[in-house]
Amino acid sequence: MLTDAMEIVWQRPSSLTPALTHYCPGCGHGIINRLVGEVIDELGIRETTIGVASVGCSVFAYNYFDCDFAEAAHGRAPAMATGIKRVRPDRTVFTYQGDGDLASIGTAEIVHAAARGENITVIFVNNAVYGMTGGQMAPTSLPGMKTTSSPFGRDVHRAGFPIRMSEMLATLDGTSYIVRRSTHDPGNVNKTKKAIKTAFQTQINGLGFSLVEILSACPVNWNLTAEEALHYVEEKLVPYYPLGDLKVAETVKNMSVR
Amino acid sequence: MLTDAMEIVWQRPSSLTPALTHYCPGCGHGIINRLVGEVIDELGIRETTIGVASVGCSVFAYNYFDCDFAEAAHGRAPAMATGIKRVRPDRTVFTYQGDGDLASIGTAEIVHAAARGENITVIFVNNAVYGMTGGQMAPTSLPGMKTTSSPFGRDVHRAGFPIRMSEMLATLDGTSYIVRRSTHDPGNVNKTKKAIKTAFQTQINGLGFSLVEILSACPVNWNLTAEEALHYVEEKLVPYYPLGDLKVAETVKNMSVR
Amino acid sequence: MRGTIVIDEYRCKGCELCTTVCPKDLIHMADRFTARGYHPAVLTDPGVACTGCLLCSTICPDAAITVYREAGAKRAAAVVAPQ
Amino acid sequence: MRGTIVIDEYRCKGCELCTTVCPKDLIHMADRFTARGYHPAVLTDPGVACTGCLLCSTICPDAAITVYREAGAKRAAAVVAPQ
Amino acid sequence: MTKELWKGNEAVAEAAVRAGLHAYFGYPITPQTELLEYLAKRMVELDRVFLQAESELAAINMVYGAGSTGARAMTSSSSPGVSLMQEGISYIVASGVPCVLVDMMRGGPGLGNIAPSQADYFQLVKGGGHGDYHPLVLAPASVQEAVDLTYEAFDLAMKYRSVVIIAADGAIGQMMEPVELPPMRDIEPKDQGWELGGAIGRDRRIITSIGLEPAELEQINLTVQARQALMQAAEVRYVERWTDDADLVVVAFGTAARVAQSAVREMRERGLKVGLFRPISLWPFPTEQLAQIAKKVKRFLVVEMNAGQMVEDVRLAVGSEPSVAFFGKMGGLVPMPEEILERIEALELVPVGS
Amino acid sequence: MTKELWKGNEAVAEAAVRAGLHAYFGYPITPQTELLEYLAKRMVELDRVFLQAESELAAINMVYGAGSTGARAMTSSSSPGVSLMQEGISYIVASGVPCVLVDMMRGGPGLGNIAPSQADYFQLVKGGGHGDYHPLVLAPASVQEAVDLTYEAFDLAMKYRSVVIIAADGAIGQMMEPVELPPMRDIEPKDQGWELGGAIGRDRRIITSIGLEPAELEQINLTVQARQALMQAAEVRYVERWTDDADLVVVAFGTAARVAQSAVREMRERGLKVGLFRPISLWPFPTEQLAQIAKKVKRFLVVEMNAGQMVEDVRLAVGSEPSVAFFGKMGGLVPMPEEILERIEALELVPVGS
Amino acid sequence: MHEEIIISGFGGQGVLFAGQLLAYAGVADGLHVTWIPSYGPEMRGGTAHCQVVISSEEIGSPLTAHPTSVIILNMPSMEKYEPLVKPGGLLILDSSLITERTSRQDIHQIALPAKEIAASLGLAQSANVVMVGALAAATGIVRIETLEQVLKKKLGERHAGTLEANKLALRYGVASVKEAAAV
Amino acid sequence: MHEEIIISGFGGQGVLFAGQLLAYAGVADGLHVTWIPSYGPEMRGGTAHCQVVISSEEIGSPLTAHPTSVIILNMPSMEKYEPLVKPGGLLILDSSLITERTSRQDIHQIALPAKEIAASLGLAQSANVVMVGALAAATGIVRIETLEQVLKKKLGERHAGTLEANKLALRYGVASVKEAAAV
Ligand SMILES: Cc1ncc(C[n+]2csc(CCOP(=O)(O)OP(=O)(O)O)c2C)c(N)n1
Ligand SMILES: Cc1ncc(C[n+]2csc(CCOP(=O)(O)OP(=O)(O)O)c2C)c(N)n1
Ligand code: SF4
Ligand code: SF4
Ligand code: SF4
Ligand code: SF4
Ligand code: SF4
Ligand code: SF4
Ligand SMILES: [Mg+2]
Ligand SMILES: [Mg+2]
Repeated sequence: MLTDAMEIVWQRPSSLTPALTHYCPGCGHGIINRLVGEVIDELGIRETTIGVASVGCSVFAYNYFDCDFAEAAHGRAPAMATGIKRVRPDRTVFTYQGDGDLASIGTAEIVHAAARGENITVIFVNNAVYGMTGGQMAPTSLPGMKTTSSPFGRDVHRAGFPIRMSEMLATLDGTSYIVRRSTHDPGNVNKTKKAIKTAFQTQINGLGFSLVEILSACPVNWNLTAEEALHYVEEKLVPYYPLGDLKVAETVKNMSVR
Repeated sequence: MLTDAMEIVWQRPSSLTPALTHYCPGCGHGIINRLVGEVIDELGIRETTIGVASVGCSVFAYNYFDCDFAEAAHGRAPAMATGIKRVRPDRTVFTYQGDGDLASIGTAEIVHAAARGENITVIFVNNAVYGMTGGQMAPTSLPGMKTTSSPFGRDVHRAGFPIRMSEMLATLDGTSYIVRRSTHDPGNVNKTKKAIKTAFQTQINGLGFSLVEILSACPVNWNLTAEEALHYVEEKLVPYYPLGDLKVAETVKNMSVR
Repeated sequence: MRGTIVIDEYRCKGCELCTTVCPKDLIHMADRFTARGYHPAVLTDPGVACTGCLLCSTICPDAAITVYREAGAKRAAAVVAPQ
Repeated sequence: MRGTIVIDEYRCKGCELCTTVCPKDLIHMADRFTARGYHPAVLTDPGVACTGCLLCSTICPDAAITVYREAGAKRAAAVVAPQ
Repeated sequence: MTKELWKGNEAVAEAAVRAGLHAYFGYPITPQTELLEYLAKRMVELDRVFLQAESELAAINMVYGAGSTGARAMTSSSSPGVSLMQEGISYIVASGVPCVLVDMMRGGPGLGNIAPSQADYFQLVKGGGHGDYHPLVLAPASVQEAVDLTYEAFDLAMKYRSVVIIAADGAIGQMMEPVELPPMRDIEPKDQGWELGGAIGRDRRIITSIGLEPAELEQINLTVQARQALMQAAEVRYVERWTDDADLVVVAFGTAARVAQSAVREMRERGLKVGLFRPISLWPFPTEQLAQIAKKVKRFLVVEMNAGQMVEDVRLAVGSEPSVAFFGKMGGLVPMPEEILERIEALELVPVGS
Repeated sequence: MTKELWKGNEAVAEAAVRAGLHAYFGYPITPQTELLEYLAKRMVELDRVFLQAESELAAINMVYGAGSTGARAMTSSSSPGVSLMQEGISYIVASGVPCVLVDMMRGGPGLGNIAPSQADYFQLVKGGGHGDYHPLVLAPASVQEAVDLTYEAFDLAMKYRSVVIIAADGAIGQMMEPVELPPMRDIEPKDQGWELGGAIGRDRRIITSIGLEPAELEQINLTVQARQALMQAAEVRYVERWTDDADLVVVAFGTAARVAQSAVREMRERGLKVGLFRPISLWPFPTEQLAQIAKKVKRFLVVEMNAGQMVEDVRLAVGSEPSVAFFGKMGGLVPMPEEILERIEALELVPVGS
Repeated sequence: MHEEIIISGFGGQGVLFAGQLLAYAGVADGLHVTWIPSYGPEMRGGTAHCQVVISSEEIGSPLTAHPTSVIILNMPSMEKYEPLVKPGGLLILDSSLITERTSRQDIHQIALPAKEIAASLGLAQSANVVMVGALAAATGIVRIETLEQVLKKKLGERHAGTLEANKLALRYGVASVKEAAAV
Repeated sequence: MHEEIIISGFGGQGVLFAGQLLAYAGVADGLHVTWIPSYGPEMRGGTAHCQVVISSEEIGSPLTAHPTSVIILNMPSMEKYEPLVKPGGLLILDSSLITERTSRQDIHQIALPAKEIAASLGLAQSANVVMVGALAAATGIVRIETLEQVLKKKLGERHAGTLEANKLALRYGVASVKEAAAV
């Protein structure tokens, strides 16, 4: 019961536009879009941030963030962000990429942006499928996982093993902050937000390449309810993609945070 | 002094054609071509082997090996080899790739062939430059290394850090045998040969993806004599790219070798 | 601590996630459809049990929930969400 | 153990690597040019010191060196190169 | 045989299977994805090769490899994905490797949208990759025709050692129509004298596209040109309707042609002498046939789902004398019969007998 | 001002620097590499952005990003590398981002060779990527002209928010010629109303190529077409020589044109009325100008270093009445003046006064 | 005989299935048929629709700007397609979901409470089948018996249990047209 | 004035440099000039060559199939280019490296021991300069003084020590032509 004595303790971040998203009910992108918006709010960098959307369900991210945005070709967001950041090192540049985009077609671009230590932030949304095109197998789909392009379940002998991108990228000297988080319950959502904030701060402090991999639900393509989908994240994805800090450079550990 | 009492203990492998190579004097490709030829000889698989050359100084490898060969587009040898091997699983398929080819433009293809555990063998010749195009910086060029595209020495702040591909690929579940060897003296040459043999045997036994990274001299583009170039490999490359076994699957350790 | 929430029905997509996290079980789905064809979530809090704990707003994928608390509860503390 | 080598001048590119590894220092570069414009390596072994140790052939990038040993030296052992 | 309702994407996939498709490599992209999804099931059931590649770039190079062994290999995609294949296509043509590519075109340029389009005519027909080459490009106007052309495409690819492209669009991929499927063929792999497979009891073989010496590369080009000349001589395909006595001929391919046909039929019903010419082979283009028609017909209307691309080839074919009008829709818009009618009306034909 | 000897690749690089090049992204490929190498030094000295990308694919997308900020951005490559850029070019045009691409064409298709070629005319001019678009394509015939066109290219790119392609070849990239370089310009970045840079005190801006609704995408296409119409109206460039009284006009661009010019000059010396028409802008093509000439001239000979590509545009321009002969060399072969002379002779012109 | 039909509603209302029922029936009745869905991200959230053309002639365009019949299952679709129906054409709407009615005098309108009818048969999801019955009866483009056979085939073994109820739904649709005609 | 020159030898014999000397001199003398090297992997091992065109007229093709002059520094180049020289043209060869001579009656031949001459000046690498001197003298296409200025500029400070010796090498080349002419 709303009374005069009450004040707002949480509301929609002002870095998000009022636009309604096209995401399905229960989609993790909704949560993650919001978290990025909150972090941009808290850091007060809306006006100096340039986002780069990828091709995937988040392709319209530029409609949802109230900052300058570019929409990259499928997989090439890190290259496009590199082009932007090199010319505008004074701006905060982030990419927002799905797992098909980043871990499949865009493998070369993310590996090299990381190796170069490009001073950008990558929000990597891993929902273990190609959401936008209708739930095909992604490089991140779990062994045995049934998708529209692995109708008998992912057969690792034919289709290979899922790629743990964060572990792989963490081997590169150029990287400064690489962590994996999840969104399957409010506590993890909050941890994710903190990581996103650290990643942006890494960039703002000029410390180099930062990436937050976020496990995220795609209820529609998993054929689950939103609630079941969060359980799936917790029970299936997290064991295969352990949460934690894959790489935190000393410089990042020691950085002064606002 | 050749006498009647003498017999040949070493001669040019018969899996190599009589063609003269176009490699520069002292080029590591010459040694490595020969080692592959020796291994093919020893395993008796010349007739059942299909090679895939990459774009780089080894682009004409198909002229030097007396077996079926394809010449791939720059960076795409692992994809082309995948196409061949999937259709002809009964054949031994190997790629022969330079570091520019494999670690730069072909990053996505090598990562995914490895992640899929493609049952092919990759001979990865790391000479820390783009040899064929005249010595530009490669992803593997050392920090501070002067090349034709890093005239002031590789500046890691602009151009990023060298990539240790083998370490990176070894993080992938799909890989079975990933090792790094060198060619800077006869002892190391012999170790390299042994690794190449193990890699081919890994494939022959159906054990999945094998890759031998080989540190190799490019005297011409390093502006060194052939002898100095071997010292450079030993003194500069080996410390940055430590020799050793990055990944040897249990199945490979236990395989019966001919 | 006393709180409440306001659900923006225009944004709510009826995913039901908020209903699964409310420790007081105060949110339920309405039978009716919104203009966009979803059953919206509604707060049913006759006992004024909502603490403004932020769990529902934290999980909501559509930023559809605004959370209020009685003044006096320290603001700063509120903005930093619970771990 | 006695051995010798035969250098195929047609293949030799004069890189000099063989000269740097021969433990007996038996290989040197000729002054003349080959048809392809290189100074070829030549064996100079007046003392019959070559052991057929395979070091030169192992490092030669052009597979230009054939190595011989006196029969009796076990063949199999010879083919497996030294570590 | 009774016809069954099939979705275009799935029917094309099944036609390829029946034509002996040995290996498929692809990457999801709307409006082509059901083709890949269908094969994900079907090829595995048949124990043939299905592989979802990491990208279109990888897919075309996998096809390059599989095709190098003489196997019937295919990939499919839609416009942006096909742009990523241009280097690979150029390599494949240069080295004479047969393969089939299905392009379910969508709206461009850029990310564009997923609606049907014909805006990649130039890319497919003129050679979007580097160097001199033209793939064999076949444009179906119905699901049945897509099936028939796909079925035949593999033989054509083998015969001419060429890339054969099925140039369809989102409408044909997504549409269901009654279809009669061709019989399942067993493709016996036989030695064709060029394919890789291991040098057992024969000289080694090489698949390459290099000719370092210009004279060498000229030879490679002459071989490519010679194959193209054979295709030009034997593979021109088109459909003519009501052109015999026509005052005006509408020229259109694929989906645009079926829409145009509705309009043309209506015109005929109104007693106006309008004909339809539908190129099926976009390359080789039916230049001669159109030139013949142009001897009698002095007005043409080209209808395309783009800003005007095939119209250049039509103009080249009919010469400068006839008038050639163009009507196009961009951005994934499909023209409606009414719109085409309007354009024809604007050309003011005189009804028969008046 | 005295001329200095410059190698084409380096001269083009320096011209770009002087035109205010802010960011360069590229990947080595012969015969273009010296351009990249030159900038590796020069840009770093000037504290501007030089980055060797991991591939041409990455390079064009980096250019896309840099160009999105309104900066003068460029990449360069040669044929196979340009094939890899086709998707990116399509995106860039669709979203109206200005940039410059230098293509030092080499022999294709496939890996081909590194010799000079013009076999990518179709790719560059017709749009090798998906969707309806034409970049502005400028073809220099000398190092000086390459410098001048590159210098201007950046302004043109900005003006039309288009991709501008310098379509040269290995000969122009590798050759040294005396050159007068243009002055160094200081490019003050000024707000152009569309570029990204942070939404400080203004509404956010978006660079995108999506139009999910066909009507939306049609709008994007109409914008692209409108920009193209402006270019067609204002940017047609060509050189005519001895065409006034010509019985035969040789049409050629770039390196082929300078070879042709030797042959034409010799013909004139022999008293034969031969002229030369050299398109500089390949797109927009000088269609009108050729059409004018075709009113008087009834014989054309098109010379290209390919199997015959621009010849289609020439035919479209001159109509079906004049005869249009073609002489081409493939595989990286450059025609020799003697060969062109022979072809002209074969056309049996009558000397002046006879 | 030539019908250009658009069926439109929210995703999940069985719009595509309804179109396929008609398409399969058309094939079985020996007619020319095309069916084309809305596809891709459009499906998320928004409306789904499909277009079916059934004709005794070869079919030109599978797409239509001015349908001869529409089946409308939600409000946004009503707004979008009502104005587009060809003069003389037919608009069928589910009156349990849509309160509005057309004011056009040049088209026929059938409003029937399909969702309620289906619910009364214990089939929450079969409003679409009711509507198909109505369309078939009103246009005569396919035979009702054929539709029943198609229903049987499409429901298959997995949903065989609902076959009879679905047939009833179909017949309700048919009947409601006859009633309307009788009025 | 119009010369189409090919200079050809092994990589490392200064073939490209020799061509540039002529090209720079041509520019300094106010002539039209093009210089184009062989490039790319061809350079590895095999022969290197460059083509220089110097002319009082605007230059068409920078490439020539039939050069008016060639400088030949090794045997393979002799085999390749000797037959191509234009009738009336000039062939200059380094007789210290090449034993063969042309049998063509329609071209001029100058054989001079350039390598030996250079070696005698303590310049192992300057046979190319000797040859350039000979070509300039024989064709008159550029002035010897201009070549000396170019030499100075090109050798720069790093090689300034060898300037005088190189000038001598050039003059030797010039002189050898005059000798030949005197014979
Ligand atoms: C070159 C190219 N290939 C394919 C596509 C089709 N496509 C669009 S989104 C997508 C995958 C998206 O998956 P992901 O990155 O995981 O994002 P999600 O939708 O799951 O968030 C694909 C393959 C495309 N647009 N461009
Ligand atoms: C698409 C494309 N881009 C660039 C090139 C030019 N190119 C040829 S080889 C090469 C690099 C080779 O380097 P590496 O792989 O390290 O082999 P190396 O020559 O050092 O053995 C490049 C960039 C090409 N052929 N194709
Ligand atoms: S398909 Fe999956 S990822 Fe895409 S919007 Fe729907 S739930 Fe989200
Ligand atoms: S350039 Fe380097 S890698 Fe290439 S052949 Fe010469 S030495 Fe070998
Ligand atoms: S704020 Fe907490 S208590 Fe209140 S409704 Fe939300 S989850 Fe329930
Ligand atoms: S979580 Fe948000 S969108 Fe989902 S039901 Fe609750 S309020 Fe609605
Ligand atoms: S075999 Fe051994 S001893 Fe004999 S020459 Fe070679 S390196 Fe020297
Ligand atoms: S190592 Fe081989 S190529 Fe090198 S000098 Fe010795 S014999 Fe010749
Ligand atoms: Mg995903
Ligand atoms: Mg290398």
